[in-house]
This record gives sequence, C-alpha cells and structure tokens, in this order.
Amino acid sequence: MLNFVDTVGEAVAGIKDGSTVMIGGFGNAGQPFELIDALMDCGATGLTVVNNNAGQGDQGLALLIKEGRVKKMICSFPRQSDSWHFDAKFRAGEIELELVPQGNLAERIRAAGAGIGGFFTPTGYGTMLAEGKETRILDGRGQVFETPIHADVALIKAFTADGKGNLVYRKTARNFGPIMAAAAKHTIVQVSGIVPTGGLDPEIIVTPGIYVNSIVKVA
Amino acid sequence: MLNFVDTVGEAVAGIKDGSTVMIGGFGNAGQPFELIDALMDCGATGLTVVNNNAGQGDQGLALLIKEGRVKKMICSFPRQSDSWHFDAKFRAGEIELELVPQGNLAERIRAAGAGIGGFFTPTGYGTMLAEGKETRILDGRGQVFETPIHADVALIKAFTADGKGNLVYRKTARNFGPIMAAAAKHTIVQVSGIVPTGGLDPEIIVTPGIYVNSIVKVA
Amino acid sequence: MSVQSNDQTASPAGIRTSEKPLGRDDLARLVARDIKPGSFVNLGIGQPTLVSNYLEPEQDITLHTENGMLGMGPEATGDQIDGDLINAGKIPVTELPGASYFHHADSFAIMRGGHLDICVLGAFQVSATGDLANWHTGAPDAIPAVGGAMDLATGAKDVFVMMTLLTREGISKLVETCSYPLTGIGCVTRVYTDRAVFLTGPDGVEVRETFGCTLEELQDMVPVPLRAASAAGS
Amino acid sequence: MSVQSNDQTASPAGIRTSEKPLGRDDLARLVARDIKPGSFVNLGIGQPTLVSNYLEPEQDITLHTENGMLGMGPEATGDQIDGDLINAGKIPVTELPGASYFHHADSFAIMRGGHLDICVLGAFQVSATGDLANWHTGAPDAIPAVGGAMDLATGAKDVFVMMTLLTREGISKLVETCSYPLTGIGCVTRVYTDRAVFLTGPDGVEVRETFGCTLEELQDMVPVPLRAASAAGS
Repeated sequence: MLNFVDTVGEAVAGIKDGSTVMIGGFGNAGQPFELIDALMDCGATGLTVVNNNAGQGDQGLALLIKEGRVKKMICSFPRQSDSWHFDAKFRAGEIELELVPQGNLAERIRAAGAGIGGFFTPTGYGTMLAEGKETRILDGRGQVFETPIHADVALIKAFTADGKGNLVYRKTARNFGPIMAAAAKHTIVQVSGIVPTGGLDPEIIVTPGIYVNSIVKVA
Repeated sequence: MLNFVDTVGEAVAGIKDGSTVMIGGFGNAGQPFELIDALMDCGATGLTVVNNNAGQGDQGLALLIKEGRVKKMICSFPRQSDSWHFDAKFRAGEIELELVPQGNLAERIRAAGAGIGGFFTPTGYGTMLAEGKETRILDGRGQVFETPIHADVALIKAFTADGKGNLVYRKTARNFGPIMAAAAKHTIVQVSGIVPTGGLDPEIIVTPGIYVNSIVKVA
Repeated sequence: MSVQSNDQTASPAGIRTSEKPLGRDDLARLVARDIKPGSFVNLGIGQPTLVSNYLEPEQDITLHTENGMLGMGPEATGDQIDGDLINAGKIPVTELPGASYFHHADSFAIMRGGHLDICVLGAFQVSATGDLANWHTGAPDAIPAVGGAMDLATGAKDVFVMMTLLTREGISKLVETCSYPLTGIGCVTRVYTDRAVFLTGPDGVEVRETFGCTLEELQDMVPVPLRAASAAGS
Repeated sequence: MSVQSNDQTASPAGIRTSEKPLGRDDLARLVARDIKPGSFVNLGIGQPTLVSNYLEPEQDITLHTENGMLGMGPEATGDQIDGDLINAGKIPVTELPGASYFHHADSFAIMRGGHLDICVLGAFQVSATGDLANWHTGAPDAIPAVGGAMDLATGAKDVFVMMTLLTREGISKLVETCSYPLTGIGCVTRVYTDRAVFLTGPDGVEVRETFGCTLEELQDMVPVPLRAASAAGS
C-alpha cells in the first residue's frame, strides 16, 4: 500500500537492524540525503548498504559508515578523494566490501526487480572480480554468472510524484532510482513535489506507483 | 549511421534473404504495417520473423506467411481467430514455430540488446516449453535457462522522432518497439511525425537515437 | 445469493452460501469483492475480465495489462476507441487518471518480478496442489499459443482461477494431476467456480464455500479429497 | 606537429609524424580526429575527457555518460551548473539538443550491448594482445574501485587507450602480459601515447605512427615486438 508521510522520520521508521538497504544516487545527484539522515537518526544498525559509492565527505552515507552502522557495502566505486570514513573502516577491517562492476551492479539490481534468477555477462570475465564465480562461453565469449541483488528497503530521490505514487526524475539524478524501486520490498521516496493523480502524463512516467510504498516531500 | 528516407521501399531495401527480422506490435497496436508491406514488395524470403503473434487476417505479416516468405516464426501467441494463413502453413509443415512465453520473448529480446548471454527465469519451469532446456534451482525456485534473441533487422512503429533519431511512442503501441530497436543490428522505424533535434524533451525519450538506423515518415 | 466480501471466511450459517450454482457474473462479482483494497491486479483475457465490471472505485484497484499499461480503465466505446490503446485481449480500452505506459520487457518485469498482488486466469484444469493447465489442450492437431499465461501464473503473488467446475461432459476440472500440458506448478491459490470456491496449496484442497450444493455433494463431483476451510484458512 | 586525421594511416613521409613527443592536449586532439563522424562515444573519466575539447561540431559525435545520458555537452560553468546534471567523473556538465536521459540499467545496456562505437580509457598497462589493466594497482593496502571500467572495456566496439607510454620510473606500460589486475581481456584496439600510436590485437602490436622517436628507438623502450602498421592496418 502507498502512503504519503509528512516527515522523513516517519518514512524510515520501519527499517530494522540487519536490513539490506539500497540507496539511490551517483555522486550527489539523486542521493536522498534527507532520508539517509533520517536513517541515521532512527538508529537501525548492522545494515548492508547497496549504493554506487561508499559515501563522500562527512555527510549522509559516509556518516552512517563512520558511526559503524554499516556492516557491509555492495558498490562499484568506494574509493574517492573524500571517502575517508569508508577507507578508515575498511583498513581497520570493520566493514565488509562486495565490489561489483557498475554495470553488473545495475543489472543485478534490475534482475531482482524483474524476477530473473541469475544471468551471464561478459563483464568481469577473466578478472579478479570473477574469481570463484561460474563461467561459461556463450555467443563465443567468456561470461560470468551473476545473481540478483534484492533489498528490504530502497531509499531514493525523485523529482515529482502523483497521487498514485508514479514518479518522474530529473536529468542524471534518475540513475539508480527506478531499478532500486523495483528491487526492494519496500521503497521510500523523497520528492521535490507532489501533484494530484492525473497530473503526470502517462507517457512520461519512469517509475509506476506499483513500485512505491512511501513518499515524503522534502523542501 | 542514422538515415531519414523518403519511402518505406528505400527503408527496407537492404533486407537480405534469410534474415532474422523483428517486427513490433501487439495485435494491431504498434504494428508497422507500411514497413511490412514494403518487406513484402522487396522480395526478401527465407525469413525468421520475431513478433508476438503470427499475423492476423489477410494483411501484413499474415500475407508474408501466406506467400511462403517466412521460414520460421518466433512468437508467443500464433493462434488467433483470424490467423488462418499461419494455421494453414503450420498444419502443412511449411513453417517452423518456436513458441515462447511472452515474458520470455520480451526478456530474451531485451537480453540481446543489453549484452546478456543468457538468464534463468521461473517462467515455463516444469512445462513442455522448457523441455530440453537447462534448469536449476535458484532462490528456492525451479528456473529455466533462456538465451538472447538477436536480429538482423527490426521493423518498428513509433509516434514521433527527432533529428537525432530519438523516439517516443503512443499508449500501448509502445509494446515491443523499444526492446526490438536495441536487439537488432539495423533498426528501421516508421513514425507519424518528425520534429527537429531538440524538439523532444530529453526526459521523455523512450528509445535513444543510438538504437535507430532508418526513419521514414508514414502519412 | 449472498456473496462473501473482502476475503472473509464462510459464514457461521454454513459453508453453502448460495442456493444455486453461481452464474459468470455473480462469480465475477464475488472475485471482485475478494480483492483487497489498493491491490494491483491482472485479469488475463476472457472470462476473468468480467471482474473489472464489479470493482468498486473505493477499492482503488489498479489494473495491469501485459501489453504495457497500469491504470487500465473500462472497455472503450464510441469516440473513446483508439487503436493504440488496447488490452491483452486486443480489445480497445480506456485510460484512468494515474495510468502509466511502459514497454514489453518492463511490463513483464512487473509480472515476473512478483509485483502483482493478484492475477485472475481461466483454466482447463487445476490440480489439488495448485498446478495450472490453461494454455494447451495437448491435442495433436492443436496449434499452441501461450501468450503471457506462464508469466502471470509464475509471477503474481496470488493466482486466482475462474472456471466452471465441470466440463460440458460433466468431468471435474479440479483434478488430482493435470492431464493437459502445464502452465505452472503449484501456482494457483484459489479456484472460483460455479459450484464452490476452493483454496489450493501444498497441503491439498480446502473448500471455502459452496453454491447450490453441500460439501458432500461437491465431493461426489470432484476426484480429490476436500475439506472445509478453517476460519483462518481463507 | 602534424597529426593524422580521420583514421588515415601513416603518411608516406614516414612513420614519425611529430618531431617531439605529444603533450596531453595534442594527443587528445589526435584521438578526436580519429573518431569517425556520427559515432557514439564514451570518454570515461580523467585524461580521456580532454578529447571532448577537440571534437568538431561537423563530426556529429554523441557522447554517452555512464550515469544515464546521451548527448552530453561541455563542462558546465557559472549559471549552467546543476547538481542533477553531472558526468561519470561527477563534474557538472551540460545537455546538447537531442540529448536523452535513462536509468542506470538502461545506460549500462548501451555499453554492455555493444552499441557504443568507441570508448576511450586511461590505463596502467596494456598487453600486446589488448588486455587492459586500469582499475587496480594490486597493492595490498589499496582500496579497489572499479566503477564502469569493466563494462566499457568489454562492451564498446572499439576500446582506445590514452596514456603515457612510460611510467615515471621509465617502465613501459605496453607490456607482454599485464602484471596489474585485469579490467578486460583482448579488448583494447588502439593505444594512444605520447610516443606512438599502437594497434593491438590477437596478432600482436603494430605501430601506426611515432612522435619524437624512430620505430627503432621506440622498440628500445617497449618490451614487446613492434612492427610498422601496413596501410590497411589502421
């Protein structure tokens, strides 16, 4: 069921310790900062977080990592110039890392939402990121077997929602939002605006409301 | 390279005997009738055709089948009240049929465009449509291994194109168009209108021009 | 007749809730009332599409059609008819406020990814453990056509079947093991027929209610062991 | 300097086409001129993004960025800067007419499905047969980060590498076998360096042109057998 809630605190209140949480965004674009802050405040810990990166600077995901609330990161690009909190935890052996090529990350998230049990891809074949994974030759190319990434919760940022929970995004802030919304059991969305049902052209909707559970407007 | 051509005849002129041709449409919605007629006129034969259905009535794909130009159909729903030409050829043993559950058809076409070498899906597990196929248990469910469907050519119908070949569709006529455009080596599109580059909002484009080779406006 | 509404179990008055077998429309009304408010539902093609006639606006049900749409409205009439807007049965339909369109892979991802709450399908046969046969009679000269049936049967959270209990020859379509080619294994959770509503699952068949017959009379028609549903079993 | 343009082979005047080694910008200009008109191109992050400065409008090149866009324009300045519009390096960029946005799975499907004509990447090492190492030094304390490098290396029709030929220590980055962890196997087709342009493939390494050195001098720097490219080989 779809709920419109008034605060980010209400939106994330149900997130339990030990959850797998997908967090949208690529760099700062599409990152649901307010929802991440609310996740920080709500106290859930032992989290597995799926995000392209592993936090930047001293805010958002970086802060969650700093405070020891993230048990494991599944991401493609943890090392950035300002990813010092992740770096410190990783070097201290206090956080687990599953490093995934970015396209495999996207496709594995998409597979979870689309009911695919696993797939073969050339990406990563013959590299250390395929070590221990099943491989086979298909279409004349070496390919690696990859499995879906499901999540308990997705935290994403969209631009506008309508009364049915349909979403549109803005520019490259779209990135992981649509596929994470489909892959998670419970999808929480922060939006810049809400319009009445019928206020979005059915042809331009990117995420249909079927994938959305909670919506909160963030100023 | 993208070409805008003046006639459907020019658009299909390069299609060779023995080609695999994807044809968009679900029922009549999104079916590129004029391109199919041109394919009829151009004489190419020995075709493998990928379409959800196997022709209706006495027009379009049904006519191609009647004239013996289709060696094999890959489709999900060949039997319809007015699919008499397919029925006759099939009963006479003059056309090969690969029957594919519709979701597997869509996902296999999508896999071809997305560079996936194969995938496991629960659809069809334990049924005669999975006979002879590899199966395994994933996520606690029986699943069947399915492979991508590539094509030499896709014939699709869109609503509007811009100067870069970006496409938008109309209502349920969208159906197979976007995934076939990505799966074929050469994609030919009939559109109702063409606008200058910049005339389509970048947020609403469904098929980016990278997937499009020839565009012809049909009155 | 009195029909059960909103997923309630059999009334204390007994398992027989109607004096006569139900007609197709009464059955469609019953299915419609059993769909929980806010659900996302696919009604397949044919008989199950009758259910849409009995959905109440306050139920806020969103209909999905496999050919790329959520928020499908009633069948189109007159000027509403638009060749670009059809349902899975290729019948012109309408669009409700809040609708959305998407391509075929995205549409089937909705079905296959387990996002639909309910799909309602017709059937040739349903087995005691919920196997479904609804796409192929297996006759040697039949031209098979599967469409989206396997995706719906495999993907929806709940698969409801609507069918007459007996064939024209009087043979039960609820069977121990399907003799027709399967659509999906163990996927059906409820079977709505003119004679009874059955709950199927790994533990066999429960009867939620009967129409125009007693449980004993029903058992005489059906070759699988039946038991009355417990209050919690519905 | 004189640079080769539009995919021509070495001039009759000889394989050395520049008196001095090329600087980064001259190299970027050379790569830009080698991209066929109408191509769809991804410039990765870092040094290869310099190429965009030298693409001519009449080449009609469409730039892809992995984070969900085709038709990316130049870096944004001043009022153009919009936090929702960035490139793979997380730098604010602009949008050209005819641009389109899509989600991450669709964006990587463009890369992985073989739809990009060319990607241009940096590298730590390239092997004689076109293996690429560009994501991880393999140092025990390094925190690995791969991003979209493997998808680009595996998916693009042609993979061009831009790098200095030698490390700061004077060691060739063109090697017999990569010692750093691989990004992709046999994927690199051309290597643009400050000293030469190499064509790599299953049959080994050809030199298209040299900058500031002869083929013999180049061979002294590089531990793999080199041969001059045939006219058809470029």
